[in-house]
Amino acid sequence: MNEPSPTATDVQVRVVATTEVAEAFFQTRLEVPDTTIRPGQFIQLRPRSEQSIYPFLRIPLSVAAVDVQQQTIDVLYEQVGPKTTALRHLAAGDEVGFLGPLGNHFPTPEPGAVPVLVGGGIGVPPLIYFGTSLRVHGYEPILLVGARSANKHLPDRLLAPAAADVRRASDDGTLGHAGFVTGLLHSALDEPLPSPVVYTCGPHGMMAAVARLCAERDVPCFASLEEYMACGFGVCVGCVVERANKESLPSPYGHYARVCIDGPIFDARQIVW
Amino acid sequence: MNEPSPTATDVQVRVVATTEVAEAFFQTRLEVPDTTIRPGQFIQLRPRSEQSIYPFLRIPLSVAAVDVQQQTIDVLYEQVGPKTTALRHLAAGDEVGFLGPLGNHFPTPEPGAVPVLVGGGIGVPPLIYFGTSLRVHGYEPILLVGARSANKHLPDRLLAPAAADVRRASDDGTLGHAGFVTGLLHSALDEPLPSPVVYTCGPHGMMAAVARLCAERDVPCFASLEEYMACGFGVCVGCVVERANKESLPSPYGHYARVCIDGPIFDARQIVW
Amino acid sequence: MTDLRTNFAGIELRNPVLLASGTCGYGDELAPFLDLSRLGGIVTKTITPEPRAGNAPPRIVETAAGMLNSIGLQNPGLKGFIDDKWPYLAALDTKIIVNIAAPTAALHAEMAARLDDVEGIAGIEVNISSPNMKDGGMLFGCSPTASHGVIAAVRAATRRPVIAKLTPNVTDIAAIARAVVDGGADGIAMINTLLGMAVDWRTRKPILGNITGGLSGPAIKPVALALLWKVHQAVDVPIMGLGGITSAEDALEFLVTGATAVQVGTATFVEPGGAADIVAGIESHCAAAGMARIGELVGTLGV
Amino acid sequence: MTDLRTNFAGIELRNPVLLASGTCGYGDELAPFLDLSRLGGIVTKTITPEPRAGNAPPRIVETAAGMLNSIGLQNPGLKGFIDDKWPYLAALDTKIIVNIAAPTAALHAEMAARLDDVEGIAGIEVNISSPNMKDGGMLFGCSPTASHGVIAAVRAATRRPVIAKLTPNVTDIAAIARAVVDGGADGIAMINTLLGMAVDWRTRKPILGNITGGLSGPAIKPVALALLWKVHQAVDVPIMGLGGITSAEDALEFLVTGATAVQVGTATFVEPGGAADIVAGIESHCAAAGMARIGELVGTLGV
Ligand SMILES: Cc1cc2nc3c(=O)[nH]c(=O)nc-3n(C[C@H](O)[C@H](O)[C@H](O)COP(=O)(O)OP(=O)(O)OC[C@H]3O[C@@H](n4cnc5c(N)ncnc54)[C@H](O)[C@@H]3O)c2cc1C
Ligand SMILES: Cc1cc2nc3c(=O)[nH]c(=O)nc-3n(C[C@H](O)[C@H](O)[C@H](O)COP(=O)(O)OP(=O)(O)OC[C@H]3O[C@@H](n4cnc5c(N)ncnc54)[C@H](O)[C@@H]3O)c2cc1C
Ligand SMILES: Cc1cc2nc3c(=O)[nH]c(=O)nc-3n(C[C@H](O)[C@H](O)[C@H](O)COP(=O)(O)O)c2cc1C
Ligand SMILES: Cc1cc2nc3c(=O)[nH]c(=O)nc-3n(C[C@H](O)[C@H](O)[C@H](O)COP(=O)(O)O)c2cc1C
Ligand code: FES
Ligand code: FES
Repeated sequence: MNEPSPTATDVQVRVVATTEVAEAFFQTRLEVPDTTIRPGQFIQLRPRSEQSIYPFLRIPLSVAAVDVQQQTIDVLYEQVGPKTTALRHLAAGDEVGFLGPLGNHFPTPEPGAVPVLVGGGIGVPPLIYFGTSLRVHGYEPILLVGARSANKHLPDRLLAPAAADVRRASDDGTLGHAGFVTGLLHSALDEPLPSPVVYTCGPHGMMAAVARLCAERDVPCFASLEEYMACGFGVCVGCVVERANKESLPSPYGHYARVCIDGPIFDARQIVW
Repeated sequence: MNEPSPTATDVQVRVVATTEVAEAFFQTRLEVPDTTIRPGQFIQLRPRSEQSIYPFLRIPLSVAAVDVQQQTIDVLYEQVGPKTTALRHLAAGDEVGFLGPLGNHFPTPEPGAVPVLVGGGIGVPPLIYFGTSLRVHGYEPILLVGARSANKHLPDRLLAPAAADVRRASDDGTLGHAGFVTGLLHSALDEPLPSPVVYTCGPHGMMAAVARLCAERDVPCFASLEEYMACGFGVCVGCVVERANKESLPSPYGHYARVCIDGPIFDARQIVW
Repeated sequence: MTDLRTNFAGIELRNPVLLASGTCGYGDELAPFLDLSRLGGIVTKTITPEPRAGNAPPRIVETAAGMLNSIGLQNPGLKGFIDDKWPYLAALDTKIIVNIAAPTAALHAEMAARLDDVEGIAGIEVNISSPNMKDGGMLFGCSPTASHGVIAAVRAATRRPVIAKLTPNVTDIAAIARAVVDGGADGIAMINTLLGMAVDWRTRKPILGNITGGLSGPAIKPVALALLWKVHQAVDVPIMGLGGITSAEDALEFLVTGATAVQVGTATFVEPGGAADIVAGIESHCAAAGMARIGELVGTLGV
Repeated sequence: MTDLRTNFAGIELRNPVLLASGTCGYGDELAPFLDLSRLGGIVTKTITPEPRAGNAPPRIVETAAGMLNSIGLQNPGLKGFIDDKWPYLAALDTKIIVNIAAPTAALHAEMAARLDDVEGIAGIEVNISSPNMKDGGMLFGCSPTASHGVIAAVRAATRRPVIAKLTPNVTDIAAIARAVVDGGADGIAMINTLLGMAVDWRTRKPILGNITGGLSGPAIKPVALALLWKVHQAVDVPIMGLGGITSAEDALEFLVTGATAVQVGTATFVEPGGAADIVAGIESHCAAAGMARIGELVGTLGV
């Protein structure tokens, strides 16, 4: 986990294709000049022409898959507002501004440990890339996925590369475990797993519950946070999270860490939930 | 000329196709529910999705052709900024907001009169529709067209329906008369035309020169004005032109007329150039 | 079904959505596109004691997510309004609020008194805030004392609810709000446009004939909400919120932040029928959220 | 080729394009994306006498053609700046203007005096205008007297050019401008952000942790130009214009309207290398227009 992150660049890339993979959930494949991106890193896209200033800010998205042969990456996103709408409407061959890769990456677990990936909603994409990469390195991750209902769940074919063992929960009980994904985590941690390490990404409340559960069980937990971002590369200090153990810091200047550059992945015990 | 203008409606229409007809000059064909539009009227398009608020205002465009059989209309426009860029990028089948038809229309000349249509740049489109319609009613209009240079001139096939007699000028001399279109008008008015009536649309300076020339020769002149517009249907009082003969008005309230609803076509003697 | 009826300073509104002054004229141009009886009401374009020609064109230019205008209050004057515009308005099945401006407090009062004789007007909105009204030098709305003076004069001259329309171009809008309430305002409308300007660097000229103009549209919504929040905390009279509203969600944000009703302005130029869609959207959002009355939402912002 | 060199209040700039305070940090995060030596200079993120934690998140939200921020001046404090940030900045081949803010005039002066010992600083920009600086209660920048006091104190404490950064959230910005010039300001930077707010009507909560924040980006460009025009007519010191600049054309509009130099702010978040493109665009536009020196354009607006 201690290799340096690849250097970010600001380039124009091309859309290969966009497909709807679940209700209002889209997958866009981009042709990129450099696929050196580590699991957990994200990119900032600008889905508009040079002439237009709208949508104004870029859209931060996690990288969900990388194809080194084809020189493509995939992003998976829910259409929720102007930026995701603009991205989704780009045609094959259209250009999109691409800034990245940005942020730190998921720390690799100790050899032999069992990675438990806990994702909810739009937090699932980075775990797909991470799980895929872990398996290449010989780990056998378990992937727990929560969504509001069956039609919001990503299809098996997208999750399969990330884990042989995929378990699903839906809030409304239409698929898998009825209830929150934390229910699945509860059961998983009850199993006799050799040194489990939890990695989570999803809605704040979900991750907070995951972090609490891990703290209770004394299981290491790494969370990939989301915050509103302006720049994505550390300069605006807008995307902050409050650090735990502020007493140990040399000055109040350090009370808040930037999610985009100090994260997005944090040891769950080091931040205030 | 005294039939009432058709009633405007606010509808969504579909793009049939967009083609580049001269350098940075585009023709977009729209499928419309109602083709009852009189020559000289214009429409307000909103080339964006419901989710987006940008470009914010609509774009006023003259109607350049109407096909009653196919239920389509054509607009012809130069790509100059965000709105024309957005319009040009719409794909076949895309929806666009359509408000119209708006404004008054060109007055029909007396029987036997020779309509002289004088257009420059983006002012040519309404004259194409007008010329086409005049010919249907038995007139033989002369069409004088000015543009910066040859590559900015609309192709013959677009102008041909409007007049058998098309004469061109270009500022840089690359096509037709070298110089302004007013030079062509000068020559035309020197010819022994039976009761010529001038109709003009184009840059303000060009129309002012045309109006001056017509006043000198005592030739009737009707100008289709352009002003920045917000609403296009008379409610904002933003698109005004100063009236001549203000002394005769009952109150200063009437000093300015609205181009969108009191025009866009004015008798050239009734406004301040 | 949520009951959208709203009492604003004694004016019974069918729903809390009105059209803003200067963006709906005197009703007639909009009628082909919008059934005005679906709205809470309309606020007329500002009228002044005498007819005004307005400013030299260009008067309009688009800006990022907004527009500038320098109409300059072109209007038929008080008499022209009563004679030529009122008969059409009087026949509409919606509340009509008449917006007035004048060069002095006394002339404001005279206008209000004269309008008191006109049956059917629901209320008077006093435009102490138009950047296009230069007759009085500095705007009344920029000074608490001047604002107080104008509103007190109008209050004394009319039996109708008096609504003061505030400008955002001030250091302390809460002070202006307190001054107008002190002067007897029954309600507040806010905000008028922000001072703005557009320039063509090639010709080295301002785009508007009047050099500067008023900025409106989505661009100013964050400013309108922040100032609404300030004024909501400062005074107890009801507030009409406006500034950049283009959707039902926008309108709901203003209601939550403290507006009892909202006005739709610039958005009408782009979607002439949009205000009715906003009414429908408010109704369906509130019904989905299980609200019995729209009033349950007003001023509920939790901070 | 147009000569872009610009003297701003005694500071020799390679060209009239700088990065605005708070949008370029202390230079290091931007370096991978932007060759800072291509710019006229950079203005550091505001530093305060003591380190500050800043405001609770969320601190950022996008709005129509703009954004709100409530960073709250998170910064390492004067000592932290000098020890940890200055060495990197000092090595850059561009002019560094240090932006300061403090709770009192005296503390401003102390900061300026301490910075006088640091070699290589090109100038001091005094942020009397951040809506995020609440220590002083009402902002200094909202009162001519308080503005005058702060600037006079800084002027007396430093040998460097002093630039006063003004807030747009005032009734009469020309009065503030005259006050700071009277206090000894060698230049003015304007505008800081507009007060703004965003609300989530479903949760009935403000989106920013700090409730309100500062509005920036293209949405505010018309306001920035109008206020620049006012101040340009009111005072004789050079002005750095900013607010919503995203392109060379935008920058040229500010120069024509009266700015001697410009600052690029929020745009850098979207296009980290954008300021260098703006320099290139200014150069090519001016060369095409046949200008020998960029100064020929400044303040040439014909009205
Ligand atoms: C590091 C990072 C990685 C991300 N990865 C993904 C991903 O892989 N797939 C995906 O679908 N989304 C992801 N997101 C979230 C995504 O960026 C937002 O959904 C998107 O910006 C919304 O833009 P919009 O204009 O479509 O909607 P907006 O109108 O901007 O927002 C729609 C709704 O989403 C909320 N929202 C927007 N941005 C954020 C944010 N940054 N944090 C929290 N809430 C927000 C808003 O409050 C609003 O309710 C990621 C965010 C971050 C910071
Ligand atoms: C009644 C009417 C009919 C029109 N018909 C046509 C037509 O048939 N074909 C066509 O190409 N254009 C026509 N126009 C002009 C067209 O509306 C503008 O070119 C368009 O709105 C520009 O939008 P934009 O966002 O692409 O560019 P913007 O960035 O808005 O403008 C680009 C340039 O055009 C100028 N401009 C924009 N709008 C106007 C205006 N209304 N009047 C004068 N100058 C303006 C601006 O100053 C700027 O220099 C018409 C305008 C009116 C009022
Ligand atoms: C073209 C135009 C004309 C206006 N005229 C008036 C007016 O006559 N009187 C007035 O009080 N406000 C006037 N306004 C201000 C609006 O009523 C409103 O306060 C402002 O535009 C902000 O709201 P919006 O962003 O929804 O447009 C006008 C606004 C525009 C855009
Ligand atoms: C995230 C952010 C942080 C800012 N921090 C500061 C600051 O520390 N000091 C300051 O004087 N201005 C600060 N500003 C204001 C900018 O310098 C600038 O005045 C304003 O954003 C308008 O310019 P723009 O529209 O180009 O961004 C900040 C702006 C933003 C968006
Ligand atoms: S988004 Fe700007 S610092 Fe993180
Ligand atoms: S554009 Fe609104 S009145 Fe003409």
